[in-house]
Amino acid sequence: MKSAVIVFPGSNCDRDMAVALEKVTGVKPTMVWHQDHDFDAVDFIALPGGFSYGDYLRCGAMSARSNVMTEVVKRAAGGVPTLGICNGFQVLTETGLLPGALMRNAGLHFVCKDVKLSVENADTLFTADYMEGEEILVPVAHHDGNYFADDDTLDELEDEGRVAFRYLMDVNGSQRGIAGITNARGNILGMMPHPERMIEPALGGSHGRKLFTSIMNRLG
Amino acid sequence: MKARIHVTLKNGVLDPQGKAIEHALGNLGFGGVDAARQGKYIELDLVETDRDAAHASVDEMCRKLLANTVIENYSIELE
Amino acid sequence: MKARIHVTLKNGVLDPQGKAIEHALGNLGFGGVDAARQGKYIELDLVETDRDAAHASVDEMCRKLLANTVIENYSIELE
Amino acid sequence: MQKIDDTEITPEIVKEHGLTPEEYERIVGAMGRAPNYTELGIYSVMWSEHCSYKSSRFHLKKLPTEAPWVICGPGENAGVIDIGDDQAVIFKMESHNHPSYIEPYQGAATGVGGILRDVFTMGARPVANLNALRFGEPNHPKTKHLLAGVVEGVGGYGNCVGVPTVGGETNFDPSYNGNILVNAMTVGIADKDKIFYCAAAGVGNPVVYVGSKTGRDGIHGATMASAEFTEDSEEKRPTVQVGDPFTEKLLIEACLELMDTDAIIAIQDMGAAGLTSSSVEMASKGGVGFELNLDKVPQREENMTPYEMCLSESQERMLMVLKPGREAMAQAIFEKWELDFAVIGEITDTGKLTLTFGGEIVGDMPINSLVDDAPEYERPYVATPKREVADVPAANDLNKAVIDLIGGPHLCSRRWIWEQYDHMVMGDTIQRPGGDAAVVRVHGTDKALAICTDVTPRYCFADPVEGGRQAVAETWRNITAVGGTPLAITNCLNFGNPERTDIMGQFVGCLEGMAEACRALDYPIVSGNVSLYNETNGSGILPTPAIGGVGVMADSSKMATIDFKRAGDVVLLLGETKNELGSSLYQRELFADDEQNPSAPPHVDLALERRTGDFVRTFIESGQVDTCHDLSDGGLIAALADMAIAGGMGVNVTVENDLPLHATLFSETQARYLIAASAEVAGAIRKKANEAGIPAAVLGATGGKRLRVNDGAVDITMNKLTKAHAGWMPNFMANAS
Ligand SMILES: Nc1ncnc2c1ncn2[C@@H]1O[C@H](COP(=O)(O)OP(=O)(O)O)[C@@H](O)[C@H]1O
Ligand SMILES: [Mg+2]
Repeated sequence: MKSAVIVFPGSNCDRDMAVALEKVTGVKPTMVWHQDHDFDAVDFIALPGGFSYGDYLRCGAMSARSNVMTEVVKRAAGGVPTLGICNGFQVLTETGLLPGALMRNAGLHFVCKDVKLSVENADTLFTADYMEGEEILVPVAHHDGNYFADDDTLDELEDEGRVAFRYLMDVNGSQRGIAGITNARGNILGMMPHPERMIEPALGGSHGRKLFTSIMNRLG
Repeated sequence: MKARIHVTLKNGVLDPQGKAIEHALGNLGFGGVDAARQGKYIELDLVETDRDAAHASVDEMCRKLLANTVIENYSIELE
Repeated sequence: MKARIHVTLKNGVLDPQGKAIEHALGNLGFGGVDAARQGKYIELDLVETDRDAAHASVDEMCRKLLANTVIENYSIELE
Repeated sequence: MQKIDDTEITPEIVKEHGLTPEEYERIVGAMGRAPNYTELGIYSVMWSEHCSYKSSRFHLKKLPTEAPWVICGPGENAGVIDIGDDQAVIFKMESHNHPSYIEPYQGAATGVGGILRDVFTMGARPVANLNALRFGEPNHPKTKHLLAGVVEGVGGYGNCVGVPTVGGETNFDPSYNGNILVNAMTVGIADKDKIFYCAAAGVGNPVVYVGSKTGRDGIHGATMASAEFTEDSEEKRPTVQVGDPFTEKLLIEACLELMDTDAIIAIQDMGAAGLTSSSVEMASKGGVGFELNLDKVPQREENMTPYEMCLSESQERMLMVLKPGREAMAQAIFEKWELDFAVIGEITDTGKLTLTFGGEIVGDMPINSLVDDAPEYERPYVATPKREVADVPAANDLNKAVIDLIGGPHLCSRRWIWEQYDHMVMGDTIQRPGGDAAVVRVHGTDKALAICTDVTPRYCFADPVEGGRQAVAETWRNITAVGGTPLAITNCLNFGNPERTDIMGQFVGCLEGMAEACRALDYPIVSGNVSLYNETNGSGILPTPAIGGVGVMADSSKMATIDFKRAGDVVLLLGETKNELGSSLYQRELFADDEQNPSAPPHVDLALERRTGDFVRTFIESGQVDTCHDLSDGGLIAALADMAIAGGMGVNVTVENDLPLHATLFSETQARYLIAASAEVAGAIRKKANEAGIPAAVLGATGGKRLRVNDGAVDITMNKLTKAHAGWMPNFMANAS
């Protein structure tokens, strides 16, 4: 599986993402600097967490309009599996690849802690190795993870099984406890929690691994 | 020319910052605040001198970057 | 009564947000933006109907909570 | 239009710059003429307490700074120690007290930014941040606001740059009501053969400015940091600097990228007193002169004067000396990261700092006079009087006393704070906040660093020498308790006005105790910072020499944590408990001590400390012990409670000794650890302890849902205890603005 991790100025989970991908899949991803928009064809694209462009104006707003994202949008819309974690999720909503928006946490504080999630749909490219309804523990670390979309959009997401992960506790005020969603085609996942931070017992658990094995097992 | 842009949350979008302000004002003993909303205020210094051209250009800036129209409205004043 | 409050950075205070916006607009091909500044815009719905009393009270809210007067200025409009 | 500030130098202007008439005469003598306004400004910051250490230098020289593993001790931007495998750890702690009181968010944020720069300027990638915080009493009207702002600022900066904030400490005491302390520490890792220093060299070599543009931020910050607070200090507001962590993140990456080449001869961050102190320091260390063309300095604001440019404390800036011919390559790197880059001058052989502006020379000062002629004061002092040993009575209700302490401001969980810090980014935090020391893996290896900060200011006040010893010993113990081998420390010496003989006595006493402990524990001081004049309207803070300790462990899979892990483990206490309730938390909270004449704090027996700690560590390193906690504030019962709460299981113990029960529970005798292990391992440890002459007592066993001591003399449900411990801070901070 050939994968790329996109690096924006201010990304800071890019290395963590690369380490997790390499540890789980055995293959080192290519790091793609935001100005290298004509990067090689890959099987999988990851948008890491961090504070791209300082998260100024709105989280993910400026990266979503960067050159590299024009290319990522083209490829993702064309079906290349794409994962956005934390800031990556914010970027995906800002590009419109995923619906809704991520607003300031209801508690207004940055929150970094392990949270319980349920796997709402185990029939996606990203969750196939989990079981439907499985409870997992994965950390969050964000200031703006409060998922918002209008009711129609929310209903549509639920009806189409596009809510991939849901918080089992109140973390940030997200509508309907949404922690991660996919696009209609199922090749794009955005989520606020950080599975790449939970891939070995030394870090507090391995519940994040299956997300990466799911992708690897489906993509080979 | 100067553009003054207000970006505010759409009706129906929950505003955690506004809520927090309401709450904090209450705690500080300021009664009589029925509602608070927080938005952004952006000022741009433009080279453009033609009002219509400036308005069109700022409007495009808002749609493309300054506002997230999924959740936000914007308004533009030129001076 | 409604109060509209603008909170902006004092002159000379570093405005990383404004700088970033300027930069991003440039990258998006919007030329002709000399400077961008970002501030906050707050709307309050007040029970008070007397203008002077309202102004005094909002002014105090600004000093105590809404603006950080170490680095920010504020202005109040009532309507 | 270019503007030179040619304000006339009057005695008032000299005074406003924090210089005494004698100091001014000394400047005139050194220069052979009267300084102009710009030069006066430069002298004033270089000779400020903050930059020159004029009151503390004499005593700092007495601290032990050497060990075979020390690569670079105090004097550079940060200390450097060898951790084997051709790697080095670079670390330092620094204060940002006054700015944080004036503007808590930006003050704390820029404090974090500043200490990060001290570390990556030497070639290290920062891997961990810590923060040692002291606030006024909880019910003081400003405390909540300051705590909320500081925590948000520390997090706002650290989270954005992507360096985990993994630990720290938080105290409350009325002495900090008008003068909070915000001490930030950064730890970084570098290749041993790629460490960068600040000594400039090579006449004609380019002096390069990188990072953010210069504005009028924080002019006089360095002199403000050295001035006592008065009511009207709040008027000094515009001097507050605003940080931009995004730019800092880019600066880290750009600097590390350039450091991978061979282009840099010397590099120095622009900290307090910005361009001035960085260039003077680089020139002074290298024994060269600098000529700077101020027109070339990237400027954010219009019409800046030379005075303003030289004294600005705009953040996120660095100064470098490059090898000739490497400018273009370096520029390309900084442009890639969208940072300013400007060649602003060159090295000369004049031994002077020469400033030009608009084609004129606007400053010309001998470097050695700016540095070496700075006054050094051997200030008179009076040693703190010896205190009486206290006889502290029993509490009426032991259960209530335990709950009040565990569920009170001093011992409650700090989770509310550290959950606002990204403590996991970089993927190597293997012991998160909440334990004795944070443990951060050396990326890509099994090795790890153990890091913590400690000081007990009430001990330092009661007995500075004991307090100094204790602060160093506690970090050593906390590192040991997780299984680390303590290697070296940094420090941040926060004291009141050194011109008062009693305060100076505290300073001298604490340093004496620290030095003794460093020697006894083979635990040198490699970097640090002094913050004096921490007082408001004449009332000083408790003496607070915060210590940041760093240790290493070879096999991080053997690390110990404080939580009880298995029901039925035997709980073993190592070390002897004495009746040492003087200046304990128990005494202070339950029986108000005489504020001006507190009772004697626990004695620190450094030899015993070392023997006990080394003993404990061997069992952790060998993988036999995975549950360990040292005893500190709150004594035995607080440590038991911590372990039980962290493990989510109760414990039942019986203590047998000659002391009254309340002394057994709350005494703060030093050099003690609690261990939980299988009966077999516990038995073996006890046997070895007997042989080694270290007191070891089996107290009881883990399990159940209650914290029980001596058949119910203390009996609290874990539910109640956990709620009290978890609840205080969130309840307190609810509705903070
Ligand atoms: N300001 C803070 N930031 C991060 N962690 C903190 C802070 N204050 C306290 N902690 C954490 O809370 C725990 C308890 O602190 P403390 O009581 O000082 O421990 P100890 O008694 O072992 O020195 C430690 O893990 C410490 O790192
Ligand atoms: Mg401890």
